[in-house]
Amino acid sequence: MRDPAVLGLDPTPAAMGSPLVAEGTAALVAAAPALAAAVPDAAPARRRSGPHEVWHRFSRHRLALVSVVVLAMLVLGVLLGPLLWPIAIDDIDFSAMLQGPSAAHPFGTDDLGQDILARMISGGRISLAVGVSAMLVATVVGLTVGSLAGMSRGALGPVLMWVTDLFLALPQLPLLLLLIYLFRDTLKRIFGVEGGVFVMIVLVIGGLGWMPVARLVRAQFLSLREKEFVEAARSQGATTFHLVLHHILPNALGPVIVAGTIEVSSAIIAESTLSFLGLGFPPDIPTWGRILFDAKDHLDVAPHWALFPGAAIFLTVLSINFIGDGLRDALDARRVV
Amino acid sequence: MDEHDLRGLVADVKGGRLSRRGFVQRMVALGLTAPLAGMMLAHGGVARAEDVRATYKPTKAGGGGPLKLLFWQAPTLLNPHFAIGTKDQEACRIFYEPLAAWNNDGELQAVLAAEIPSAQNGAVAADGRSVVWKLKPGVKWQDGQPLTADDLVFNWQYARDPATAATTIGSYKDITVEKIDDLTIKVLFDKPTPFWADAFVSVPGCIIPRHLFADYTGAKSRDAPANLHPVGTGPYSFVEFRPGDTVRGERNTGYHLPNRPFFDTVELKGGGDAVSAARAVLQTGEYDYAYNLQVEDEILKRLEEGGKGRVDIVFGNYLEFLLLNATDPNTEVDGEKSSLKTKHFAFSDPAVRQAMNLLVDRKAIADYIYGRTGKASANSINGPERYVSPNTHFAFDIAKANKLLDDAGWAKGSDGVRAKDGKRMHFVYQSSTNAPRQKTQAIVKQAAAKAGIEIELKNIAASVFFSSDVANPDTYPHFYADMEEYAFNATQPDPTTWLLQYASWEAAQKSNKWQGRNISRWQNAEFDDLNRKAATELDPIKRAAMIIRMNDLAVADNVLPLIYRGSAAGLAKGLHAPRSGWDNDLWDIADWWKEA
Amino acid sequence: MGAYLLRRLLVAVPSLLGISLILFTILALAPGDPFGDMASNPNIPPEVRLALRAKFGLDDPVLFRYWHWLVAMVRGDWGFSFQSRTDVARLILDRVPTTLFVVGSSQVLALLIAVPVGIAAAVRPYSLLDKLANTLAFAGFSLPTFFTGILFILVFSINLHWLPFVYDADIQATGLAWYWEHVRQAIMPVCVLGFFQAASYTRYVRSAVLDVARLDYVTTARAKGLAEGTVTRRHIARNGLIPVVTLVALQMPAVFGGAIVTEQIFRVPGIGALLINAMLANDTPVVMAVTFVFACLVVLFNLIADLLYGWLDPRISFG
Amino acid sequence: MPTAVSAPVSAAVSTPLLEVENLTTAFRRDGAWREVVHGVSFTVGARETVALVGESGSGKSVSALAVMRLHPRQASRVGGRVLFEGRDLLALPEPAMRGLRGDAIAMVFQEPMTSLNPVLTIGFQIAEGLMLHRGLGREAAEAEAVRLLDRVRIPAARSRLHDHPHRFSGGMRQRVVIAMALACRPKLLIADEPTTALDVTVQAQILDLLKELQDQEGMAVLFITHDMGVVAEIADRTVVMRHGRAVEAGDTAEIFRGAHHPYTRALLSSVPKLGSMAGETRPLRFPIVSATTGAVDVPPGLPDTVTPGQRPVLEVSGLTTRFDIRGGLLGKVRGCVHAVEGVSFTLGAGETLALVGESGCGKSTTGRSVLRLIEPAAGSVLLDGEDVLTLGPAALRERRKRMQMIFQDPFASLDPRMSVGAAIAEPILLNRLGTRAEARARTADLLQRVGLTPDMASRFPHEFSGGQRQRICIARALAVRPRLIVADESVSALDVSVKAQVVNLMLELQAEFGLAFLFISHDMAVVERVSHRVAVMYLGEIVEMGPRAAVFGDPQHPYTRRLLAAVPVPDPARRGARHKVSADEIRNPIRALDYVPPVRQYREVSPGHVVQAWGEEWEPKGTSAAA
Repeated sequence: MRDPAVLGLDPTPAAMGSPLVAEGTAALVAAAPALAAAVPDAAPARRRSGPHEVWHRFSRHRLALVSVVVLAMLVLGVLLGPLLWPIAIDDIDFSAMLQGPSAAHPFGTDDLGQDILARMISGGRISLAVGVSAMLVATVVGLTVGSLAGMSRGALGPVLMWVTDLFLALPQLPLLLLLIYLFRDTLKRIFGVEGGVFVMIVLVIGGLGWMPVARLVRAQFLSLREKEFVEAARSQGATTFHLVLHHILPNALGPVIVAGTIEVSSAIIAESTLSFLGLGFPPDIPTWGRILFDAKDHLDVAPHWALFPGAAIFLTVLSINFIGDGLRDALDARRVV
Repeated sequence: MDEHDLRGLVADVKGGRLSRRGFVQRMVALGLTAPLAGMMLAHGGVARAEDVRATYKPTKAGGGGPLKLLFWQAPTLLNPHFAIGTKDQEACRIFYEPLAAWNNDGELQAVLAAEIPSAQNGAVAADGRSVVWKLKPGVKWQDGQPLTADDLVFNWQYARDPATAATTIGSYKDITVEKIDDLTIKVLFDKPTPFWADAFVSVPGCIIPRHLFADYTGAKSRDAPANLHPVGTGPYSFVEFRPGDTVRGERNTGYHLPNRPFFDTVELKGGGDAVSAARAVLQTGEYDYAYNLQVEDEILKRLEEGGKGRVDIVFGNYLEFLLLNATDPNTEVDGEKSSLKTKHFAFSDPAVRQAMNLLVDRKAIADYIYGRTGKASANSINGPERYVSPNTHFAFDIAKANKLLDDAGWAKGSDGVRAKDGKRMHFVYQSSTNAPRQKTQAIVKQAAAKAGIEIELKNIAASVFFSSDVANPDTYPHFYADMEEYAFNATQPDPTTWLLQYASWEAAQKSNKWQGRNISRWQNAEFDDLNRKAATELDPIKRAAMIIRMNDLAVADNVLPLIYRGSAAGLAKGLHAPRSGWDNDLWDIADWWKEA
Repeated sequence: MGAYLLRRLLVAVPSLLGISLILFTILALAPGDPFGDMASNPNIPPEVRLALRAKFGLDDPVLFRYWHWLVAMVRGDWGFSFQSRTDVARLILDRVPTTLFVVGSSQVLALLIAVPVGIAAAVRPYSLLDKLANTLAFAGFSLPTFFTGILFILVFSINLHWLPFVYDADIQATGLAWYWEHVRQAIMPVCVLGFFQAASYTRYVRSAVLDVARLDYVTTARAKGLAEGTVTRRHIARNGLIPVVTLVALQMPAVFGGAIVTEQIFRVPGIGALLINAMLANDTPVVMAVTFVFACLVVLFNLIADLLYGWLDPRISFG
Repeated sequence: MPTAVSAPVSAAVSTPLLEVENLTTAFRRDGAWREVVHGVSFTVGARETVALVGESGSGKSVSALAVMRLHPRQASRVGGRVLFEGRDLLALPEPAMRGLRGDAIAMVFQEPMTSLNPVLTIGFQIAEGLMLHRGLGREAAEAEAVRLLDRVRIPAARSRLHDHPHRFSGGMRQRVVIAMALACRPKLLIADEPTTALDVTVQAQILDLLKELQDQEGMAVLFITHDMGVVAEIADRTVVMRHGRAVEAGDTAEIFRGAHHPYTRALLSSVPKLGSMAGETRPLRFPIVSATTGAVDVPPGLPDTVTPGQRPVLEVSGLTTRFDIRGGLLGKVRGCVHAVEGVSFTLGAGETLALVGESGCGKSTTGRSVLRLIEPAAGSVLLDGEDVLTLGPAALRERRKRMQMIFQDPFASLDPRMSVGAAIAEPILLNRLGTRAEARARTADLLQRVGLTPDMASRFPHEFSGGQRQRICIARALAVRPRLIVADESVSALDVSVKAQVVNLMLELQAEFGLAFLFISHDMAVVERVSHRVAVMYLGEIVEMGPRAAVFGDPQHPYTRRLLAAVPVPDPARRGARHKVSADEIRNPIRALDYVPPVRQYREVSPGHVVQAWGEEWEPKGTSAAA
């Protein structure tokens, strides 16, 4: 199939199929950057830029648009929830154990008669915060390592990539579990009970999630630094710092943002898995994962207990992924070829 | 209850006015153990109860098909002297046997012994310094070798050698074993020992064959092929072992009891979690037996509705309790917190201790969390005569707690938290990570909040909490918290070691690398005195009175018993499996059978 | 090729050393010891626990212990499990067949789903099928495996009584029954793992194939008059799947490690279950050995991926 | 070997092989249908070659693909009628159409590097069609493939049958593609820019081959191209397309002689013709013909911008750039690509020196080495007498404002996230040549100077056409008032009409600012138009250098001659004047580590015209390559 735009048919932007091509490669790059080099480059496509254009293209991705609405509602819900639903999360009421949804308890109650809606609101704050913060940690570390490795022409690049590969070779889940054993209390002492566990989980999930970002950024940098516009800026007397800050980084950011959205959702899943293995937040701090875990033994009589946190995780991860998908189309990872 | 009352009760049993079971229950309610009660009765000349073996119906060995056991913890080794946890001990009991074991009534039941030693038959010395065991004749190892007194002497030598690093060393290191003849040994104690039924009995008593282990003692013990390929005297002989997964055995055709065992093969599968183990027995009937179902009774009841099996609960001495730190966990003295040189700012005040006791809703905890698997227990702090109904032993009374605290000068601050002399009532309450325990924490926390006490909950992974790591401040003996909750299971039926956890000299401290047994650091002169006396008191009834007194002293103060916990197991419909609260679940696996 | 292989292996040595040092240090610093169970047993005197600690060298300095471990490892001694009092190598070897069977089958299942669906979606991008596949794929990795696992058990074991949910590594049956039982008990763990993997593989396949579907030689193939099916099979799929093959190779170690949860739920006695149990019991030698095996797997599969790539793609040569 | 004889024109009069009537093609974008080909009609007679010419976006390739029905069905809509041997292809059921594709109608695509499946052997790819359409077995098909490879002159065809495409050079690959297309002896071959991606000598070879094969097979060819030289060379009849419409059709010779449509005239006038500069000493601007009115604007001559006797702006001597090739156990350096080897030249102010040569000859590397965008291994580059190669990073940055570069792809050389105003202002701000306000003012000024308007400064690169973008790049390069501009294939990617305008602009700017241009290009015709002096590069070395008139008028080195001979001349009247080009391949410049480059001897033929002494590898074998 030849794309008319690739043939030079249309001097105006946004080659019809190029986002698709781009998406394919970006996913691969995100997954296994080593492979990216082997995927043949597509012909340069024409495209627009600017926030309006990004929004224009993003808004054409209907699922992504719906996802933004869903995610916004979830975020607003957990942020404003306590104002609208001021019930304590740990009010034990043995007379109301394992009740299904009702007016008094819209999401029902758990086996201590605690209100699930209140726990969901409180847990959502933590779950979402974990996801976003872990993503930020992973992205910042990944950007730093990746850009250093991508710009270095000396020994630093290979060394950094060796370290990256080393971290990739470490078994993630076991290490996650071990680190949590190890640092839980040091951090708890510094940041307090909730804060400590939060900081630790974020650091550990983010700290083990930066490698794909680093490889992605490095791959982007390696290709971008050879681009003619970078060479042009260099030939005009730009310093390396200027090149990175003004030319390379802004152009590398698109795929990083997309990778970041994926990171958010995988962090949320990772947190819930930690809860499942008994290593997440303490039981009296509900997170969506923790609530789901607590509910698992009562699935047959109190399915509502699992349904709400399960649906919340599902919707969040799903919508974040769709938003990432939409962003990928909108930012068009192949923008610079 | 003093010595006199106890003697009266023993007489009642003897005269048929009180059932054996009733007596045992009362003793248990007083903080004694059933075996101790059994020994009291034996000492008082009361006849032994009916042998559990009498309920065994099958008339021939074999033909019962496979017996499938499901353990949510998987056994990792099969040498009884190395067994670390219950799971390993249980697995060993399929192949290995002791001289005698404890039945659910707390009585000794002979296994490899020809008879149970007693003062009456002269096997137990009057000075309490020796006991003679006679072996049942004709017992053969599964490889055909005969079982002799040499094997017993060997087991003693094997286990007492520190280089072997046997976990049973405690039962053997202070005794001497002499061979009298091929089927008789004499166990010598270096001081009068009231409780003689430890070595060669029950869990630490499983006997391994000398001819397979003689070359692998001391440091070489880990190389023994038989560590992974057990050859015992038990009802089933070894087929296969995958550490951490499965143990498989087949019927021992040369077993020393007639018509036993019933099943042709036995399979022990490990792994997973307790709830799904319960499901596999109670709901789907895939397995015949599920071990140690530490699951809320609510769930167990629901699973039982499946009709494929039932939950069997036995009570040993498994106590869930809450400790109030007598020392200050927040002040560091000489590099350690919770030092004996400090006093807890609040728990040194008796009013606070009493208030805490009133704030624990044991009934709610028992009813809503443990159900049939636990009984609320306060173990009598108000007097010796009220042992009829456990419900009267404790109270949950927030108003009274508030009054006590008000009277003691702990005034509520603007944030609703009480304080005195600038010290806020903020307690850290720690325990191991375990769902029922965290729920208990939540319940206590809520009640405490209503009395102006702020509680911060903390839970630590069990592997850390119970580890012996000196460097880790989160282990339970460090007790770097104001309150902590855990359960203790007295696998030894004699309370001597159990009571050491309240003795002053056992206080866990840096100086003893936190290996001391007294975790709460509670100190009481009367208790210490009684404890020393009881160690050598040979009259079980006098000794029982001392023990009851010691118990009363401890639980009135810094120890808040919560739940007397039973051990629940899932049994398939029709499975007859005599279990004992005082021994492993598989203590009598030879007598297991299943209705067609 | 030989030189390339040798070079890659040489490069792997410092990586493995680095990994093992990191792992060992973390493990050595980790709190707890394997004798925690003894703590709740008042019958075991504290000195026994201390003696055991000393016996297993737990009180030695970390570097000293690492050196010992390394020397032993080089000699082929994988260590001695505290918990099982047996050689770690034996424990691991015991688990390998089961893990290979379950994880292997789940990977096969994942690919059996992902490849056709991914290709079909890529060949007709933005069609209804594509959107459906996309949504299902997202749904697939939006649900944590522990949740789907429990759901499966409730539906297929508890309610329908179709499948057993306790995995039995060696079934006492012969002939067809043996195979049947194995298949029955493997269905749920394999499906849970397989669906999860299939979800992400579908996305990869789709993107990789999409990249290829627009290349000139595909048009050339069409211009030759080849039927659409032939074009897809011979020219699109073959090229598009090259990166996927290597991707799958690279994912394998993660899959082994990620199977921990599934193995836990279904009691599959695999390496993942061994690891988590060893970790909960602080059985350092086992944890160390297993994590190191995982690390070796990563390095090995990286190499395999590279070699596979070279083999599948004639453009790559190993100079 | 017989020279190509075109089929009689009268063939077209009888029943045509292919009749395209009122062809329309629309694509769906953003849910809306947009027509890009609006009713194109043309015919191709048996044995006839028809060229479909037009600039990018004219719809020529889309029409060709529409004939083959190769557009994605969901996203495209084709209307009108396409009669092939009387059958309407657009109405055929898909299986019947498939039966025609590759059998009666075959197609060759532009990019030989991508039109072969990399994982299948070329033998199989050729045999594939034979097995499908001729029902041959694998062995018979491969035997036939060997024959076909022989026919497209792949040396040692039998042994190469099982090679994968990556083992072939671009030219060889295109031969394979042609063999593939010819496998089933099609009646009609559609060739979509089959030589555009090839070097000029290779292009000549392929064109020769196509003509010869067409002759032997008696097939018709629909040749799609943008290159009027190629059209003149090969086509019997020509259809000119613009904006999706066929604006003019007719006999090729007639169209070149006197086109009716103003667009055709504009197109033809902007085509540089090799040899048209004979007698001129200075560069000349292209005449611009209005595409709508046909009005001709013949530009006045340019002033002489070269002042002799002054110190040259740029003095390059012994410039050598090598790239390491690593391999082996420890990644040791195994060999070197000798990309640039001992290159020396000078360039004065207001002068244009053209570096010409084919891909891989090192001309671009030379340009980048001069600017130190690549670190050269040896030699010196004096800019106004100061050696650029010894400067520290800060000094180098400072000096760079005196030398600027214009790249081949104007779009790739503009940061897509930066407005063009910011892009032009950036060098000013970077070099602290002025405040922001001053930079803004200068940007507006520069935009005007390159023929754009100041209000365009806030737009982004994607909003401009290719020619406009290159103007922006030129404006950016001028922003720092450089002395030297390295123009690396700066006009190669542009459409002819745009190319002419940009070349004119560059010449005007040179006249205005006295710029020195290092003009790197493979396009001999453009070079002839713009340069004062020419240097021909081959395998990293300059083989011939001298005043433009001397090099073009009296080429000495065999390679120069070959290069010039290969250039197609956009004049049907001179068709056949071009001599055969031997099928040699350019050798690769990879050398072992211990390779010592031979010391080259140069001789001066005429003042300023030097030629490298050549060895026996250039001695003619068989056919003479002399022009």
